[in-house]
Amino acid sequence: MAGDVYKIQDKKIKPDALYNAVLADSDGAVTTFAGVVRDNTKGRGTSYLVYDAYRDMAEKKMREIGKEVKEKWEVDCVGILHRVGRLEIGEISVLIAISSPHRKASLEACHYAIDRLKQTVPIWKKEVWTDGGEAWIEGDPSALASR
Amino acid sequence: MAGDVYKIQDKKIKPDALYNAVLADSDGAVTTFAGVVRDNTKGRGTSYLVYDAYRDMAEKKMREIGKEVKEKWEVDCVGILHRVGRLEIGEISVLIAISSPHRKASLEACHYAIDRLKQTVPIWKKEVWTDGGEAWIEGDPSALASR
Amino acid sequence: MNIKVLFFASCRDLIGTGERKMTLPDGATVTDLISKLAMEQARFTDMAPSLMVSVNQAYVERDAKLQDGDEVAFIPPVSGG
Amino acid sequence: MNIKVLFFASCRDLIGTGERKMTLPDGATVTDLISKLAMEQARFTDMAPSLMVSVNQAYVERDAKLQDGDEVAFIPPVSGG
Repeated sequence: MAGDVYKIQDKKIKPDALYNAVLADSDGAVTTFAGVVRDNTKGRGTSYLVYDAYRDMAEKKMREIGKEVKEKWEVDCVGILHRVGRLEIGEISVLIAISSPHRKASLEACHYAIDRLKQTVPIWKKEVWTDGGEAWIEGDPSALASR
Repeated sequence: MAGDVYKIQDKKIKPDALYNAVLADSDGAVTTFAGVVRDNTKGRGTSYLVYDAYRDMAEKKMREIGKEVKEKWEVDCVGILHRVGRLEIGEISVLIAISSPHRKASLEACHYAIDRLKQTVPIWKKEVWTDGGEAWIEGDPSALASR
Repeated sequence: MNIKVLFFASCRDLIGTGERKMTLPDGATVTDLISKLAMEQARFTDMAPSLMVSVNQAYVERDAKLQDGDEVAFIPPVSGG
Repeated sequence: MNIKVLFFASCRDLIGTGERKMTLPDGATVTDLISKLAMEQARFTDMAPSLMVSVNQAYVERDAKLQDGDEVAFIPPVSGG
């Protein structure tokens, strides 16, 4: 029953949204990472965020991350959700859950997956600050070299 | 509102049981580790597990792990739950959730916390196998040196 | 040949739309497409060096040749997560 | 002096109970307590080297002196998680 999930979605992401999807009887560990909208960036107050995605390609790149993870670690299932649209403080922007028989694989793979997502998946964040300013945030362009 | 949680409990642990407890508006990341009852150990079928704990000391050692984590990483809140009694396949034995402003701290701290828990917290697992055998599992005694 | 070109985030704001149909001579490359867009919108010249380009959802280099029906996307440094 | 002694997991199974009240001479150490238990239950001698000992919920060495009212626990290699 357990399986992989790679999805861009508009609706709210719940913190346990992937747990049952990735868990099988042979798993002894599930590591879950939730990226959450923080109320500030380096002290500048954030009002809300807007995420834009190249949806089809983003899901394809997330699938590729899942494949990389399975080549590197003995994991069972990989789930990655990313939300788009307007997100309020405290809401989940990205959720990754990885199951494995033993703990080390799911912990390391989850860390790797979120780092890779921030390098290769075509999604962009616009910050709208409490002082009225707003800007599309650009990631580190050097990260794109390791696409 | 967000705060630390260190608790030994008899009742079932839900995968999102700590999420809201550890999350504050200034957090951008929550990493959650769930240890789950697997259906086998090295291929030998598991029927169920029984966990025993030195409850008061276990909660004290979990608090110490939280303190260590906060000395080593810039994390916000630490939550650790461990269940005792009889646990069926697929049920959560241990849940750790750590919030932080930035992702790296919560990911590394969560990995550290489960490794430490397996070294220092007085909790024991009895495996009851499908072939009728059962045994208290003993951890690596050398780990106790680094108490 | 006819291609579909997609723009995202800051690049979409600059171009003023998220999607355009464009016509290019046969054998045109990604560089040719960038030149054509830069002629229409001078500030695209400044932005272009920081953009990744994908063709049919796979990242490509600037010398990649385009084909009729391709879906080309200009991808600013990603900032998801 | 009177102390409370706790046994867990395999150690509890060996001793046959999870908790005992015991009386020791003043100045007795953890080693003295282990010797007393080993006289009652010979197999405790074999198990003792692998056990950690806590006094009032803090791990201690074998030469730690016990005091009236102490809560002492014998802790097999832990296997939680």
